[in-house]
Amino acid sequence: MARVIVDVMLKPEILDAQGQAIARALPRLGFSGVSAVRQGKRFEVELDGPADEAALSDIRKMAETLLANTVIEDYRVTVEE
Amino acid sequence: MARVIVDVMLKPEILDAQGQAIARALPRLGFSGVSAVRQGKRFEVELDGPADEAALSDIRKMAETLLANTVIEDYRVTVEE
Amino acid sequence: MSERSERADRHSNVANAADGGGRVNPDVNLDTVKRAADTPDERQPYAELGMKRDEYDRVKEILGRRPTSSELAIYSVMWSEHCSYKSSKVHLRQFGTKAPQSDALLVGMGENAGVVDIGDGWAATFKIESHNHPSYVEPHQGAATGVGGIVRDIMSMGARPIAVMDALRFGGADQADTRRVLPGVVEGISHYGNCLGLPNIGGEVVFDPCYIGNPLVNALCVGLLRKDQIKLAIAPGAGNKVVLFGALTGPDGIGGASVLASATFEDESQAKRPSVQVGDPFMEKLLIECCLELYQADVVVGIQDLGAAGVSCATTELAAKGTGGMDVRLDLVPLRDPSLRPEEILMSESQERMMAVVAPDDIDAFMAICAKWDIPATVIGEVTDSGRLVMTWHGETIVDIPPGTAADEGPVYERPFHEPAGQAALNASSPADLPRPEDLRAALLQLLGSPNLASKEWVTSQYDRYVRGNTVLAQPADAGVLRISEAMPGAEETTRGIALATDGNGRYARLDPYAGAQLALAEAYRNVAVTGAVPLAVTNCLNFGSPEDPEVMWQFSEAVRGLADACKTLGVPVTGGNVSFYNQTGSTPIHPTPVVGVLGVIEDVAKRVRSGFTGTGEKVVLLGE
Amino acid sequence: MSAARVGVVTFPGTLDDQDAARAVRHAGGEAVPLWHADPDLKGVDAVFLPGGFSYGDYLRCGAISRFAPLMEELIPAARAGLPVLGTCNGFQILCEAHLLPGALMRNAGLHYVCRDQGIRVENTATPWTSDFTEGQEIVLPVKHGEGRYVADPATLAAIEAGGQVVFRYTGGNPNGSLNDIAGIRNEAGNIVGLMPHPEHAVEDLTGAPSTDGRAFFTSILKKLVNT
Ligand SMILES: Nc1ncnc2c1ncn2[C@@H]1O[C@H](COP(=O)(O)OP(=O)(O)O)[C@@H](O)[C@H]1O
Repeated sequence: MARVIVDVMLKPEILDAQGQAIARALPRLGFSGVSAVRQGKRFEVELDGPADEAALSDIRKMAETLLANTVIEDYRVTVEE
Repeated sequence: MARVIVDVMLKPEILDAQGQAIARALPRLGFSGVSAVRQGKRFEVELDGPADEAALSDIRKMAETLLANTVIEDYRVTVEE
Repeated sequence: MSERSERADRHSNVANAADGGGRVNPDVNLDTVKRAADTPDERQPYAELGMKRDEYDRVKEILGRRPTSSELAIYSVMWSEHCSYKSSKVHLRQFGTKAPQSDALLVGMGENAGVVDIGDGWAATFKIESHNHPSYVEPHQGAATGVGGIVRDIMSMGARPIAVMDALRFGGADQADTRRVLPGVVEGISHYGNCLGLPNIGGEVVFDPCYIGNPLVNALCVGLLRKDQIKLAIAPGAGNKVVLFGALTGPDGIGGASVLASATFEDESQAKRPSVQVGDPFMEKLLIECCLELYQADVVVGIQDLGAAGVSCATTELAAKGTGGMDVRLDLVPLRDPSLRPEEILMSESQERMMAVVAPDDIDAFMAICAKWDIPATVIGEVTDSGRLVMTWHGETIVDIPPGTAADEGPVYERPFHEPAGQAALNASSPADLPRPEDLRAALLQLLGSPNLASKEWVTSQYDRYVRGNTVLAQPADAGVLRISEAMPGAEETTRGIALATDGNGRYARLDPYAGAQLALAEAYRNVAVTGAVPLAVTNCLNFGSPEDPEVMWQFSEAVRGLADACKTLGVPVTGGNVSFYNQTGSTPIHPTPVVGVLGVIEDVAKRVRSGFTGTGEKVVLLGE
Repeated sequence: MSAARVGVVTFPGTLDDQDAARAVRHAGGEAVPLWHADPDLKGVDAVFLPGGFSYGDYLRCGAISRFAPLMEELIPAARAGLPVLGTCNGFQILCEAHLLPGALMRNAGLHYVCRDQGIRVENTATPWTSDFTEGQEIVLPVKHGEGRYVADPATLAAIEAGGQVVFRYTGGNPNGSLNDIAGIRNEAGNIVGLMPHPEHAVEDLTGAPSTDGRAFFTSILKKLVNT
């Protein structure tokens, strides 16, 4: 019944074309003061049971093999309170 | 120099084809105990200045008009510590 | 710095472009030409960069001193197998020496892509290239950037790209890694090509276990241009400006050209794996439209795309083919990551970049067109008649070389070759020795169910075959056909069309590389001919194992000999292509896989012939033996 | 009589603009190029928003384009009755600009799909569909990765009840659209958006194996000439 969040972002050295396109559009839309935008993915994973160590280790494996492409992306797992 | 996070998720009533495809694939990959997965977007917005009320109000407007399509998506703005 | 370069400062439309002063610049470690002369015995990592001892010694001989680290970066990428064709050159010469006389050939091998005359004042340029190793490491980005790279080659000839094709080889359809590689590769080609608005008019999908650790992703692009408007990669005219335009330079695939393209996937090389290149098809689409407008405005003297060896390749090749010299301020290269060192800038494989040579009077017009398309553009240097390529970094000279020695005078190897040990036994085993199937129905069903014969619609339905509205034939036809009257302004009067097909068969080539290469050509040639088009020219992508393996080298030399002989017999010249070596897992090479593309012209495209029966009562005739 | 003038918009990353212009010319109209950065509709009588990947389709398809200077002119003009047709990316832009209800999402199959698609014409009371007959079955190419039409239940019920569903997929839904919706119109009927590509189905020699797309262009030209 717990919810675990997996955030997946491109590694810093990888070109984030999406983020750049958004950042370039902002001034045109009247938003100033933003120096950079990076776009990534957010996964909300609902567990049947608690977010105990076994479940988290499973989720880390899931992030590593399925949710993130670790050649170009980093991920972070957090438990939502 | 602050970083603000905008999380954008589909509204609960909208079919999340990507999240469902992941949830369906999990048992095949040997993961059990997950009841649902939802996939959304995460934006990391770097500000030139501090994340004060004026900046946050700007970012909320940006989320409302650009980063999220409020016809199908909800968003949440948080300041990263 | 000279006054000249200060003027260059103002010629940039890039916000935050390096201004020569604002960048973090930990120059304590800067390896200048002066320092290189003063420290002749400093150990340099030439071996780690894929260079052999004697190659390194030759660089020292050329320069009369040890190279600076920036110079080493340039020579190591330019002399890599990928850029210098050092193992294949001696064989590829046959394509020239055996070439049939052809009036249609406007630009032959050696340029970014060959150009052929297709009549009525129009010309077509086409080329096929591999992106095999990157597609194994990261299937989506590897395949996507493969399409991006070949499209830029075509753009750099002065043409509008008008279609793409893709010839793919994967491991067995039921092998686990094929599940990872195939969808990613198809998605990468689909996303990049579709985003550019280039119809995909054909290709191949072949499964064979020999490709499981080394898939083949060969992408072809064809472009159209007026016969009198061919652009070349040259930099003539001292005083002309050198402009870098397109995406910013980041740490993409650093060392890729020498490490990725010439190493195998054995474990120790994984550690050296550089970050992969990531493509931005949106930027490339803008770059296409921007280049076409630049050509239209006639403000480009010479142009070169930035491929595997990035700035190193573009500067050395442009300078070598022009007046002979070039001054470059490397610190003016606009960066995505401000911490990049000069060596890294020289080796970066960031995508969607081009380099142009522009007359000083045309610079303002050039910059205005780039600004219209939102394309960052920066003057980074100037053509000289010094005969030297000189690069500075914040005022210090870090490169001073004769550009031709890097671009054209790389090492050439006559690698030893001999017939593979098992070749005779392999050929002795004949299908006649196999048991006859007892149940023909079961045999037929097995054939129909085999992935190599099954419908390829899962792949082709992910490609846009209609965009730009000129596709006359695409899947399921054996050759793609395009009309050209509406492909570019001014072509309205012509009724002509072009036809293209790619073919190859690694299993035939394994049994007999000489005949296998010829069969690939014959099939592509037939596929073009049956549409009603006259085959005019050939491109090829030669996918082989390691050239250091004499058995592979034999396969290679036989395949090239076979293809050159067949081209002579059929009367079609090879206009360009690509060699991809080191396609192997451990010491096991893939089947030798020459993939051949043929381009033909049809005088009245409305008369093209479709495949398939179109009505009852038609007579069926079998031609040939 | 001067030809009716149909504006064809080009954003950075638009791909089907030349096809759209060609289709307008084939039907006897004048195609007027409109550039995203010029806030000027050049006095056109109708506007075609063609397909493509404007701004690379980054963020969401059509999300960035709808803020283009040209759109600042187009949005009020469309609200005031200017006939506007958006195909594919153009449809996405119209939804993002809230000129049409609902949104277009990633195909349910999660892949880009290019195929010749059966479509039923459900509504001919628009300036773009008057040359069709209601219930007519046609074939047009679809080619998109994000064409799944969605709307909340109330909106969906309202557009169904109000005759705002203009096209439905037949013979298999390519993307999982709700109610097989392929195209819709606004309440007034002057704005139409659809995922399929009429501009790729106007010639015998090229494009899809049908010329069913022609009726879009003959419809609008008749309408413009007669008013
Ligand atoms: N990778 C690909 N990209 C584009 N088109 C392809 C690809 N693979 C196959 N096709 C096209 O699909 C059709 C069927 O291919 P295939 O089954 O290999 O036909 P054949 O056996 O007649 O060569 C052909 O038109 C071919 O060009």
